[in-house]
Amino acid sequence: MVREIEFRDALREAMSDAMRDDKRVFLCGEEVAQYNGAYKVSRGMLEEFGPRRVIDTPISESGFAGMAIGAAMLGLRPIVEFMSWSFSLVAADPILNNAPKMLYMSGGQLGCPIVFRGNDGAGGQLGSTHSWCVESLYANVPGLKMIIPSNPYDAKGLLSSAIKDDNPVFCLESERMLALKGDVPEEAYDIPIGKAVVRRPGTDCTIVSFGRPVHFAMEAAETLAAEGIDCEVIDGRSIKPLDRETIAASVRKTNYCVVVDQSWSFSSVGSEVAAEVHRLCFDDLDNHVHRVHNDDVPAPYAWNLEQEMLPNTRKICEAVRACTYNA
Amino acid sequence: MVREIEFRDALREAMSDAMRDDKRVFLCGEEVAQYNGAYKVSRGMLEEFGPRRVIDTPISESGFAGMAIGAAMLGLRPIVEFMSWSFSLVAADPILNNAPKMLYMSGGQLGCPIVFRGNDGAGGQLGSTHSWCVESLYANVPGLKMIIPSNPYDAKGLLSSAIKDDNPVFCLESERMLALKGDVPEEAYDIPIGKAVVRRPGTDCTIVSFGRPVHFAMEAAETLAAEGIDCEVIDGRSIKPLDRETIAASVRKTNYCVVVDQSWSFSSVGSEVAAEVHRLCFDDLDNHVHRVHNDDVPAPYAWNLEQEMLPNTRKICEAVRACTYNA
Amino acid sequence: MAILAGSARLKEPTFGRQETMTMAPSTPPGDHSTPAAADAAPDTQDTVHGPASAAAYGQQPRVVAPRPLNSTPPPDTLKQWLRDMMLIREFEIRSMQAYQNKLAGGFLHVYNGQEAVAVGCIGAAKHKDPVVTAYRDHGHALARGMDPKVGMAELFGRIGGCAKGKGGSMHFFDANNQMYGGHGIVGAQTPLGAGLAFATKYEDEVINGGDNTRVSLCFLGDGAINQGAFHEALNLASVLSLPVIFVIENNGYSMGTATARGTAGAGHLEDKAIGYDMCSTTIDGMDVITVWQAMKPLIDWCREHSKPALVDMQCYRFKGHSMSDPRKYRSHDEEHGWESEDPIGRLANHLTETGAMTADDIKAMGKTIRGEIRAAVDWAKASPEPGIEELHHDVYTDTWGPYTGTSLPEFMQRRASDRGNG
Amino acid sequence: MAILAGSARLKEPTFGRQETMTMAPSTPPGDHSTPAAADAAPDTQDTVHGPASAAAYGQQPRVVAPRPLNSTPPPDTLKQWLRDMMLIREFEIRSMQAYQNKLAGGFLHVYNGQEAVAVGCIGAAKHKDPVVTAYRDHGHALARGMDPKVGMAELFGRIGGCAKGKGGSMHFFDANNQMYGGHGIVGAQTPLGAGLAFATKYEDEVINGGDNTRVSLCFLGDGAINQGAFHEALNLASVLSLPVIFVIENNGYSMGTATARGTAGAGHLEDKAIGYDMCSTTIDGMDVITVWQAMKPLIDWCREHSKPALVDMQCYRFKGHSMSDPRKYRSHDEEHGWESEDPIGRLANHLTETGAMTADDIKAMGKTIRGEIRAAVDWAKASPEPGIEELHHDVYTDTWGPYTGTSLPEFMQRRASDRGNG
Ligand SMILES: Cc1ncc(C[n+]2csc(CCOP(=O)(O)OP(=O)(O)O)c2C)c(N)n1
Ligand SMILES: Cc1ncc(C[n+]2csc(CCOP(=O)(O)OP(=O)(O)O)c2C)c(N)n1
Ligand SMILES: [Mg+2]
Ligand SMILES: [Mg+2]
Repeated sequence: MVREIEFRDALREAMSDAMRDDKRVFLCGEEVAQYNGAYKVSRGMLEEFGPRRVIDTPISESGFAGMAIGAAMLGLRPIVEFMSWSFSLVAADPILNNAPKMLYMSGGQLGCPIVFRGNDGAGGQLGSTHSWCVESLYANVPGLKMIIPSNPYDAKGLLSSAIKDDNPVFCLESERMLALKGDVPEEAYDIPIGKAVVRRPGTDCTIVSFGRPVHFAMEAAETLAAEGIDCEVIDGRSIKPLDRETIAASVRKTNYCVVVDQSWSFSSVGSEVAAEVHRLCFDDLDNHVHRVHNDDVPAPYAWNLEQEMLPNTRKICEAVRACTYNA
Repeated sequence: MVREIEFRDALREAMSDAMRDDKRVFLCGEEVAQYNGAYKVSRGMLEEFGPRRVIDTPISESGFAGMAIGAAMLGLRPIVEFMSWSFSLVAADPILNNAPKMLYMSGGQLGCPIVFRGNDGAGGQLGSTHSWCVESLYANVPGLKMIIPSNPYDAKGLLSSAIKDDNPVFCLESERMLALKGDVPEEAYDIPIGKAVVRRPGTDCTIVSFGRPVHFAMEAAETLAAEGIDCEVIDGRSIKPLDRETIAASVRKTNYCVVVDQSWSFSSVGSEVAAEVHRLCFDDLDNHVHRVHNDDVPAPYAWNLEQEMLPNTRKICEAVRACTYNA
Repeated sequence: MAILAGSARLKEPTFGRQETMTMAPSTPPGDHSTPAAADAAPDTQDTVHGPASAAAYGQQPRVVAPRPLNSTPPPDTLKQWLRDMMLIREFEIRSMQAYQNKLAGGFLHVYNGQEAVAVGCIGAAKHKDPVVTAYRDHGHALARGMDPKVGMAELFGRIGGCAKGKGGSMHFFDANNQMYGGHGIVGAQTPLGAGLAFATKYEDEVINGGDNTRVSLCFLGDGAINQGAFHEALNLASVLSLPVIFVIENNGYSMGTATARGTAGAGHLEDKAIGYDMCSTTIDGMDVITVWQAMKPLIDWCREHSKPALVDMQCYRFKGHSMSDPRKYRSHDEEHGWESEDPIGRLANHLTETGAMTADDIKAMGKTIRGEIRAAVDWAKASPEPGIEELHHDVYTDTWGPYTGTSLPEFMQRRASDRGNG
Repeated sequence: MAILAGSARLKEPTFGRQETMTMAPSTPPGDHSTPAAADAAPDTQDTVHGPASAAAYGQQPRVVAPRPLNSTPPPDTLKQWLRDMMLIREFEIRSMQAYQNKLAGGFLHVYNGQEAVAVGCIGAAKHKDPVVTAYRDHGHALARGMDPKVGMAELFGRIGGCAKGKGGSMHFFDANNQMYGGHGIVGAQTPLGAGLAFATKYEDEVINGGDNTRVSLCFLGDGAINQGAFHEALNLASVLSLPVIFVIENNGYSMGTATARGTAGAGHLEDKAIGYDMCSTTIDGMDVITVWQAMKPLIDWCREHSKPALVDMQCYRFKGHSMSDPRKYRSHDEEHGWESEDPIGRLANHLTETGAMTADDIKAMGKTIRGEIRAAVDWAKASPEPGIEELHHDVYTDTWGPYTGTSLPEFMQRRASDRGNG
């Protein structure tokens, strides 16, 4: 049965389904239990699963991330909630040095089936320490997978796959989308990790995006359609693996490409997509890939500056017009 | 007067010159004082400057990096040695969240004049936790500068500029190059940060690289010259700011570009250079930018695997041949 | 192969502290060469208490803080503190209103209930002593002398704010007043605090060749104790002998987590210092006079000996963690109990009981303060939003690419020109 | 505004531990709601020592480890330990040779001198108790039963190695023997150790619904104490009551840094546990019988109570930090003093003195071991380098892009098929 539920509820359903199925799965993080989650993603889970499986941790991201990795080495399947990915920098070593490399360093002996999840990207005026987009930093590292759902349906299906995956999966959510509603089946289902989806078919320009900015891209496509530019919007769904095939197939059709990446531009997911589209579609492109990013500045607090900084709809429209020689 | 000295000595000269000139400059890190540096970069500095200015720290990268940042906020000019940048992941929060953002968060009140330096990239068979190339991770972050000298002359001049810079500068050295000898003036001098240099002029293909792989690129250029492919080799010298102009000017001449980046490919300095060259030289390029990277795997210990993993000369030659349709 | 070489006899057991105990800081194990051990050991002469017999039970001698003063500051000082605490309270009340009216955004963590901590500690310090804290920072900034106008404008995201509207509530900075932020990542300010102390000591001793003259105050929450950075900062401060006091504002909760749920040894936080040979004490943070009486000699001690200390400052936040927190994790009784210890009320009572102020004086003071903060709100509302060009300003000190260099915020420029005129 | 509301009287002073001291773990401050406090407090029934009067001096009661055993294990066990320690020593001697001959690369940190620690601790544990350590890991792996062939092949970077040559000296893994590495980043293994304990406890109690049956041993160096991760791990272990023992192999140095130069409280490391309400003790790590006598009851206690502990295990590394270290920071006298306590010599003497072995027996044992390690070297030399296709194998468990999935290393496949046949 399909109902309309919030993004946060979809995430919870994926976790609860998995925990009902498999006792090795548990959830830990700051305020996930008694407080029902700082953002209410885990509401009610303590009640259903008890304090041994839904575990409040102290503010020790490095410690509890490492602890969960140790537990995964021994065969459990932890879900670790970072209240915000911004707080994962203090845990960079365990999540980048241990989890993604354990299988390799042990020559295939010990896997690390673990999910790290939490809010990524700007919230509302949270300032520079609390507004990290970690995708461009962390996606550089081999050994991990990275999913970035843009709607409740994907959130449930992708997270469900992530929990079943035998590799470490980073799940990037967005505080700005947790209350977003969408149709979600009641039953459990999986969405394969590594498959992009065309959100809007179009003929004139491909817009590739991931996570929250997919919505900006859809808005931009509407605006541009009114101007006679028919955009194809691709929701990458996962960053690692990156579905190059779906992207390239689209660009081969449209001959133009704009990538919208909410992180900083330098050495980013956006530069990766651009470089790869040029590689795969060099003969098809009628202009270079245009990129829309967060501005290359620490996130400011002031509302007007923050809005200006984001890869907003206006910037996407401008980029598409410039790319398709309609500027 | 110009002498031949080692890379490590050039680094030391830059630090010692600065410390003689400016009492606010000090050096801290693990084993930098009594042990003379794990890699002898700071040999003799304790003797000259005493234990108050050359400071052995406990194994607390997050603590001493943060401490140095606090000291920089108050007006000192710290040089922080990471024995290896691989060990900086435990300090990711202070070096990425504090140092590069303090000026912005304080609205221009407090700068952060600090240098972080240490070995970057594969040493010899150090395995996956000890072989990080951090450039692709950290260069994503605005507010910092990043230099990556490829020879003793640049090491002295760039580090000297870095210490005088009022912004945080990350200096990436290489254990494999510390014993490399080169001509270095005895007097102090600065090399401006953000200016690339053409190491070898050529007409057929531009090879852009940074740090140690510049040497692989030069070797490859020799091999290729024998085959009749005349490469122009650009040493970026700094990654942030990236000297797009020098690179683009070269590509406009050669019409081909290969970027050699010792870090993993995904969301990397290499993808950034590729994306930017496509943007700036779309009409000039006769093929897409080819990229040579570390293989996308955790660094293996075995000698043969490690050699194969690196962006070695063979791979560069192959990339240039493929790029210039000589494969 | 030397597999038969060793004699099986143990040397003098410098191992095994269960066997030999002394009151002096014990020496490191075995024959290890420890040239710096003497430096690292605490200067315990006048501060270690306890009879030799205590040692027999495996207890390590500890560096106990100097005894609190018995004296009370003069009435004028107390009046100033009352004013400061009332100003902070009023600032927070209007902050919350502004937040509800969407004049302020982001996260807002107010300081209600904890005023005695910032005012008492900063009152016991010198103006040149650096201060750094976490995101619950309005109280410290105001106690340090930040103009409430500038603070309010920062909350409103306006150009007149202390950080031009770029920092927000969690990042109040006032460099002239030695207020080094305002830091959003839990625990991150603790190595910074060690660094401030490193720098003042270095300036005083290494650059100027004199004695250490400054002590840094580094505030943190009880939840921040559990961050690795805090541990590293304590160790560095002890090993490098840095004049910094880590003041744990132990308000009993980190968000919804009661201290003991997240923190081992929650009932005796100051004992964390034992492992670091560090001076420590526990203080009732709900009474500004008590805070001052204990902090004053401690700050003096740290200044004189150029050493660190740890304080378990017991207090309570009257409001939720931030504006979105319904405080379901604690009872009304508990809250009311603590509210009856309101530090403002306690000081007001003291002043009226000792005859230093009348109830009417205090009322009048409240009125003045309400006016001052109302004016700050108006001033902040009138301050413009930062121009879009501010986005690329203050990222780097120099100009390149999209970046346009840096400049001081208005209030510091004003101050500088006031100084120029005066 | 409630600025006059409060009564100025302090409540019953649950603050200020200087005033009221009890032997029971003190309750958290004030009226804070502490539902989980009872869980977090140490189970002190049979382990807290000390008279009530000690409390008067601001000393916190501490969880003292159970008394060491007086008994000595049977001769066969001791012989096995002698064999194990000699095997480790011989392995290291040949490792160093191989390194000098460029058969092994990277960093090599040998275990000479510390053999009694791994052998004694692991001897006191059950085979199902997980073990994790840092990069100085050969001794632990061998004590855990890793075939020296497989270890040597790993050092040589060969496909027959425990990690197919991909891990190297710093990353010895043997999952069947509950050896979870071998970790290169200082301190990083300590949260992993907490996690192993979390997992065994979870399996035993939550999944299987029984009692906790396993204790994890997490080894670390004295230098690793100063990493934030260690502090976080201790706190988590205490708060979540995890059955893990953190064994500090306190060999007096982290690289060239004598413990007291980098670590506050270096003379009494076990006191770090006080701040975490954790059981702790100090052990002479140069004598395997002593190690066993102290570790056995401690492991039992941790297993029974499902709780953590901290051990200051005092020992010495006979060689440099790694192969490139000339050891200028310590004197020959110091080294010779410690060498005279060689744990192998001490146990050998004990066995000959008690008549359990003759000098000739020991010589014969040495000869056998030398042969065994020589064979391991030959075996490792004969093992091929990993094929280039191994580069993209074992990165992910599944197959995509350049990645080819994963498989067990040869020695585990052999073991599995041996089991199949047996
Ligand atoms: C590293 C990190 N993790 C998590 C958070 C989210 N967070 C902000 S405040 C807070 C609670 C801190 O409590 P405490 O230290 O006691 O300070 P208080 O709020 O009581 O002043 C948490 C979990 C953060 N800002 N940084
Ligand atoms: C985070 C980190 N910083 C620095 C290093 C480099 N390093 C390797 S071992 C070591 C010394 C560790 O000493 P200790 O913990 O006492 O262990 P021991 O070598 O004595 O066994 C250092 C500084 C590292 N591996 N990881
Ligand atoms: Mg708190
Ligand atoms: Mg050591």
